[in-house]
Amino acid sequence: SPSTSSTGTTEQGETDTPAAEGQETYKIGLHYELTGAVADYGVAENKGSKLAIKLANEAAGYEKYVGVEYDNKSDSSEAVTIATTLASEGVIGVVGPATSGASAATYQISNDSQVIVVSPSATQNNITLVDPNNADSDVYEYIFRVCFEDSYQGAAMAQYATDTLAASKAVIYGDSASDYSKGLIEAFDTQFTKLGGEIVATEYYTAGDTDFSAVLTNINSMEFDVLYIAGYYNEAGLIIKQAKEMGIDKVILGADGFDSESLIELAGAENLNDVYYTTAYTAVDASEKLQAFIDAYKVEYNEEPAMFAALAFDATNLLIQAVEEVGSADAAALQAAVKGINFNGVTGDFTFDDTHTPIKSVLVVKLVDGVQSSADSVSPQ
Amino acid sequence: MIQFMQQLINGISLGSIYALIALGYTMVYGIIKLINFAHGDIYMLGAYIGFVFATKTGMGFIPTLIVAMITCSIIGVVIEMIAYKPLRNATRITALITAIGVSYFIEASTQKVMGTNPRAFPNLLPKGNLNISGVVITYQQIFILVVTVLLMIGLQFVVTKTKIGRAMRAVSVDTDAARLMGVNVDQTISFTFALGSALAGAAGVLVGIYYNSINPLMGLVPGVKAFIAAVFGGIGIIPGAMLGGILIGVTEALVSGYGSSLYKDAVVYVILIIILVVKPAGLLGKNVREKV
Amino acid sequence: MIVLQTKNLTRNFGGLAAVSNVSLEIKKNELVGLIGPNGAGKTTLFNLLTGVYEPSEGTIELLVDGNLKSIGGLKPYTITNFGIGRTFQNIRLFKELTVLDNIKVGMNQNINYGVLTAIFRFPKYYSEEKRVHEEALKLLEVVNLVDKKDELAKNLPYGEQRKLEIARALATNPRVLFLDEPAAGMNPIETQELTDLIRKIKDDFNLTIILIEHDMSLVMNVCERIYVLDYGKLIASGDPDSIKNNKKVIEAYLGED
Amino acid sequence: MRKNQFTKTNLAWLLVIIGSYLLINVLISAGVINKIYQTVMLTIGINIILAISLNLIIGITGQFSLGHAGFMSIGAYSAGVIVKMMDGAPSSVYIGMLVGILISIVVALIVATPTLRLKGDYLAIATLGFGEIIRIVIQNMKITNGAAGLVLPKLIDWPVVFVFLVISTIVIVSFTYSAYGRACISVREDEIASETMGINTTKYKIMAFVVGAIFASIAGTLYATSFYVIKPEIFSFNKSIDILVIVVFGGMGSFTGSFVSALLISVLNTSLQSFADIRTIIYGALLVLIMIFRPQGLLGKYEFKFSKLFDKFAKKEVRQ
Amino acid sequence: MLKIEDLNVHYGVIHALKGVSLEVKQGEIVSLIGANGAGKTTLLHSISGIIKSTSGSIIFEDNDITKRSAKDIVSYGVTQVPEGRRIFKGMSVEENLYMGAYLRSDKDGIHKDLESVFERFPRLKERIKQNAETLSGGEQQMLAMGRALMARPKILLLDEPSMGLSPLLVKEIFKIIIDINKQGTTILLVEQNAKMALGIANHAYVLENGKIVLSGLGHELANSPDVKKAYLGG
Ligand SMILES: Nc1ncnc2c1ncn2[C@@H]1O[C@H](COP(=O)(O)OP(=O)(O)OP(=O)(O)O)[C@@H](O)[C@H]1O
Ligand SMILES: Nc1ncnc2c1ncn2[C@@H]1O[C@H](COP(=O)(O)OP(=O)(O)OP(=O)(O)O)[C@@H](O)[C@H]1O
Ligand SMILES: [Mg+2]
Ligand SMILES: [Mg+2]
Repeated sequence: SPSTSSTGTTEQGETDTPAAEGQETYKIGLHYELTGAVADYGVAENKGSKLAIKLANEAAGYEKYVGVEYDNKSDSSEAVTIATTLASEGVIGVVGPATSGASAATYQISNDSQVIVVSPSATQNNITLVDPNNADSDVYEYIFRVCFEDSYQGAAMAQYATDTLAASKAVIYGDSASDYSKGLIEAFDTQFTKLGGEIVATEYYTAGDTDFSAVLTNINSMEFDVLYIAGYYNEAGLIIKQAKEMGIDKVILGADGFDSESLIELAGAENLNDVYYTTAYTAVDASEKLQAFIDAYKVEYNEEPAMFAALAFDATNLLIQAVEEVGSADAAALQAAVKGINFNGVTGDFTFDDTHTPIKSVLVVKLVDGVQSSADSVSPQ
Repeated sequence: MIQFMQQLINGISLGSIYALIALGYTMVYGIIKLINFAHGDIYMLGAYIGFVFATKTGMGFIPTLIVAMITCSIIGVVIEMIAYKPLRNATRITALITAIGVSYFIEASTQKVMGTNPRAFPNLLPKGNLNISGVVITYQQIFILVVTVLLMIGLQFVVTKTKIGRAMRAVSVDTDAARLMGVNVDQTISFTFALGSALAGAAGVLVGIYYNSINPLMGLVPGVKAFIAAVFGGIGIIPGAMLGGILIGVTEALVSGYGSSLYKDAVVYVILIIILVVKPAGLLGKNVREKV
Repeated sequence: MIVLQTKNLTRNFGGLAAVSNVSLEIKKNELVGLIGPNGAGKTTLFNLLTGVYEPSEGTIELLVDGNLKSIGGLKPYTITNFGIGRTFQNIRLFKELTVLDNIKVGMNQNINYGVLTAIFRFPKYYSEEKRVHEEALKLLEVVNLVDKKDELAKNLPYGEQRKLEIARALATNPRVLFLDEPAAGMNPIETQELTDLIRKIKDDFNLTIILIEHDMSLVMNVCERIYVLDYGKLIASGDPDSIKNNKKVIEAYLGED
Repeated sequence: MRKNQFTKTNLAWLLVIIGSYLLINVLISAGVINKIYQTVMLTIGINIILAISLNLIIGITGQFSLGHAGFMSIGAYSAGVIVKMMDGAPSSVYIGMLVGILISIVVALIVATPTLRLKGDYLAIATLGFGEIIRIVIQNMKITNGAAGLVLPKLIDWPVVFVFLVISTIVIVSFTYSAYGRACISVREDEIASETMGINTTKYKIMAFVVGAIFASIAGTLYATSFYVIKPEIFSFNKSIDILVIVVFGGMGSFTGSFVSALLISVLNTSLQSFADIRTIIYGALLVLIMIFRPQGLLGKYEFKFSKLFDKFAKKEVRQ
Repeated sequence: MLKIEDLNVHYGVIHALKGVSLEVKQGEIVSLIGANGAGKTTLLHSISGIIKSTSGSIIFEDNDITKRSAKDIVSYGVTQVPEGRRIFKGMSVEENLYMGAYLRSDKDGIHKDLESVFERFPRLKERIKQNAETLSGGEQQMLAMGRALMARPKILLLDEPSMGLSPLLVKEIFKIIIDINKQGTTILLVEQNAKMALGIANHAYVLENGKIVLSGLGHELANSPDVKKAYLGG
């Protein structure tokens, strides 16, 4: 069956062999933004998750894992209902949603009903804590994520800009309505200043904008070394294109929001030189494991996987690995297994820290003519 | 000074894009008083149709534009027949809700069929720019502005000077009286939609080329901005839409350039409200006191 | 006793002086007619007197508590509360409200309970609503519409809509009543009934009435005095007989027989 | 007979309220209403409050407002901030609600005074603008934690929403069926005529707008304290559109309609869940179809009233 | 020329016309009188195809127009001056007149007719570019008639052309009607002003509650005691 077709909550596995009598099956909730404003990310992650399940089922030889799909329409109150629904459907864990806002809305419910959540891309600072605004508050026992925090990435890029690129003046350009963007901006700003650099200006756009010429004209008249674009590829691609066409030839920095084929399409390969971004996922010097994922993904969906798909693939596999280790659906046992996991994923190898956030190194990828040419590992001090 | 001129150019070219979308919006409104929320989505469809046509056939700008305009006008007429025609006698808010339904339908269908990720539009127009003592204008900017002005003039001509235009206005004032003159009301309204949708389709292709990026939700923001532009100028007034669009574009550019880019949208709304308080029917709208 | 007077009242629309230099004096309990060709400015004059339009020049004074008070340019609702009621040339009923509720809206300013009483339904709410209901029914009786009290106003035949408008105007408890073409679209029989109604309410409600009408059978029949407007200017005034024979009026308005 | 609150209809309503409260309780303990339905009930309750308060503004007073989400966000954020300050103490909900109401009143007055002079679509756009300005301000304030929003504990459950639903309904319906409501309706029907009836139209427009804003704010507080996360983007103008859809769908000017429609739309939404990513397509198509077949909304202007029912009974008895 | 037989029209449950039959001969003026809500406008709207009848037939010059579209009916030569004038607000006097000639494409003919309308109504010529909305009531009525004449109708349906007009204008309008008729246009006139309507009619009908209750020659009806009592006031 073509796996791109929508399956809804029809609990359909990816292999054709249904579970026989006596064979264990496990349900995994796939809770994503399949429509609405941020459907782009949710849909990519949904694909990654479904691929992971499919591969696991192939390995098991029967339909051992069943993905239960839900769409929250990019709406956080829908996410609450779905989390409640999933908790009552006996899933062993949930992967998703893609964005921090919708994710945070589900955590208390899932945690209280002892459903493990592995968030692929909830990058907001401290979001796995009961009170994200208070770094001292408790961590939700059942909530994990496989991505690193906005502040971690932002700081890493500031470090790299200062140490490796020898930048001392930076301009920041980000999305005023996005928590992701604002988190990156704050971290970059703090670290860059701490290292003796100067933030010349901080400018903002709104998601959905397509014309950035006014701000870029302004930026063009400033003295600076690097331009840090804190946002996703949708806008970043256009910003880079318009900046280069305007003659801004400074180094451009970004975060994992850059990681998509679309960036190249939108910006044009010729404009993607001297562009660096932080990520946990790169195809440069791909490991065997990663290459296998990329190949499988291409076969399945006929397109290159982006970071979102890779993160969801990891998040789903992490749950599956825990189940394989525990061998049962016992919530507490699974939780312990996840917490103590030593995971080798396509986005890196890691264990969890106290806040259930992965300890993995940040990679800075350099683009040359749109192609990832090198990846350096950094960690902020 | 150069900087200021540059920002002005930036604003005008952004504004001409808002205006381009607002023209069709305001014309449809002027004739059938419907806030066609789906207009922005037809614009998006225009971009996708152009995208598919250009990438599949490899043809150039003019054929792409024509195909997008024709297809969009057909889509517009079909939407009108299915979704709006049965509601001719309903309240305007009812028709508005239907338009919202149509908008959801088009957006989600496009997401489903074309995928949710942004696509790069093939570049069908020559690149290059003019540099007038430091102020840069690209050919594409000039092209879009010229096209917008020509379309505005053309549209204004059709509506005010031609027979079909007279029929359109007559229908908008008094449908039954227009019928008594022998006007085929359904055909006239279909024509209005065809025209408005063709304009949206053209806008989709032009914007697709200009920004090189299209996605299924690309109609949302410009849709709302075009609506605001139309209201700014006086809704239903064709030159008003142009004026409103340019004004919004220039405001955004100047606020970004000289104020804080953080508040560019807020400032647009503040100016909008101030203008409406001073001129309750928009800039070019006549504030007629109802005759009692 | 003068209840209403205007001095040099003028209203311009663009270049057009719809009402120009009009000075009137209306005495208590008079029944005055206002006639003139189409577009002479009669309705505009009503609109000025009731606050719908602001005068460009001139003054309007109304007898309030024994003194003449300037009301030019005040808001319509203020003027209504000083005791002026009106009907409209193009009927403006509250179409989606029932006949009874149309009257109750007219009585709104005489209802005495606060928002909190309304919300928490204190006893005062019930007693006031009861009073209003009864008074509204009484007004409907005057115009013979009690049977239709629960109909939506839009469903009434034209003639009854006109009568309902009169009753609604009475509900605001006016001392001066303006009627704008109350007989328009009525046939002679209906017009005759209307004539009787106008006389009756004038006496029963102790009113001063000013009416605009093109139906001379009505005007010449009920009006004690008539003003004639042409091109915004007052061209004649006097009792019906003198108006009938006034050359200027015949030329501009009545036409030769 | 001395008339007071304890009329036959009021007692009947009281019975309905107590009855449904008990019924829900029974259904919950019997397991018929599970956790999911309880969450859905919260959404429905909050949506009804939003819808009837917007209905007062649009359906009753005829003022086309697209800024309702702005007032909802004020209530949500007031509660959010105060809940945070008070560390989630139960009383923080109500203090937050009160603060939200006060701010909403002030903002509603500021919004209403200049904009309510506008008509129709111009008013719609101006209120939309105000709603967006409110959102942008919240998005850039420190205390609201900007774009990231606030993560809040769940502090209320369905009984609280139920109580506020009852209060909102009583206040708004009593307001509408009084001299004040009649004045508002007359404003909707014909402004010039109602001015001529001695009605200060501006005053009544503002009144309806403020009352509507107060309840939108209350709904916002309830939302914030039951849905864990508030972010500025939740309260964008799309939210205002969603509320508008409920109102028009149910029938403009019919509160019964708003109830039915909020309920149906939730049911629709929940049952479409199983269609995952095509449910928005279906929802859009259904919206068009339903409006074509019921252009006046599900219930038009119909209002359920016990008094009508009693009248019918009374007539039957007389006949017998 | 125009023959209506057993026409029934319903608005939802309201039975507005109950088996109306009526005939208008070439070159005549036929008047139709009746109280408010009798169904006069409904009848004219049915003839013009704005309202669809439930049963019965309308024959115009051997064409069955009962089920034809409003556009076809206009093109056959049936034009209406609607109740309340219904001029196109926001359009100029000239544009309104051109709307009358909407279905014609003979430029020269249209131009000639425009001149003759201006001859008949010199006031309209003075106001040629003025927004029709700002015309006085009488001027609007002239415009509505001029607009209808621009279609070169064979039969003109007039719905209460004297409503709201000053006595002088009422006389003028009636003069114009007679004049138009003399120049060869057949006329079906609906009026509240029964006295004048019967005065100029060749034939007349009285409509009550959706039924024709009386018919005859114009002057006959004018002298009928029933009509006098009900419509002429004593
Ligand atoms: N709001 C307005 N804007 C522009 N012109 C107006 C307005 N109101 C009235 N007029 C003009 O003022 C003049 C007087 O109009 P008004 O309605 O007072 O006439 P009238 O005497 O009542 O005529 P009728 O007997 O036909 O009702 C007309 O030329 C009219 O077009
Ligand atoms: N659109 C409509 N919907 C429902 N009923 C209608 C409609 N139009 C007219 N009616 C009803 O049909 C009947 C005939 O109305 P019509 O307008 O034909 O009367 P008329 O003789 O022209 O009266 P008038 O002298 O007031 O113009 C009336 O009872 C009227 O209420
Ligand atoms: Mg008048
Ligand atoms: Mg009629």
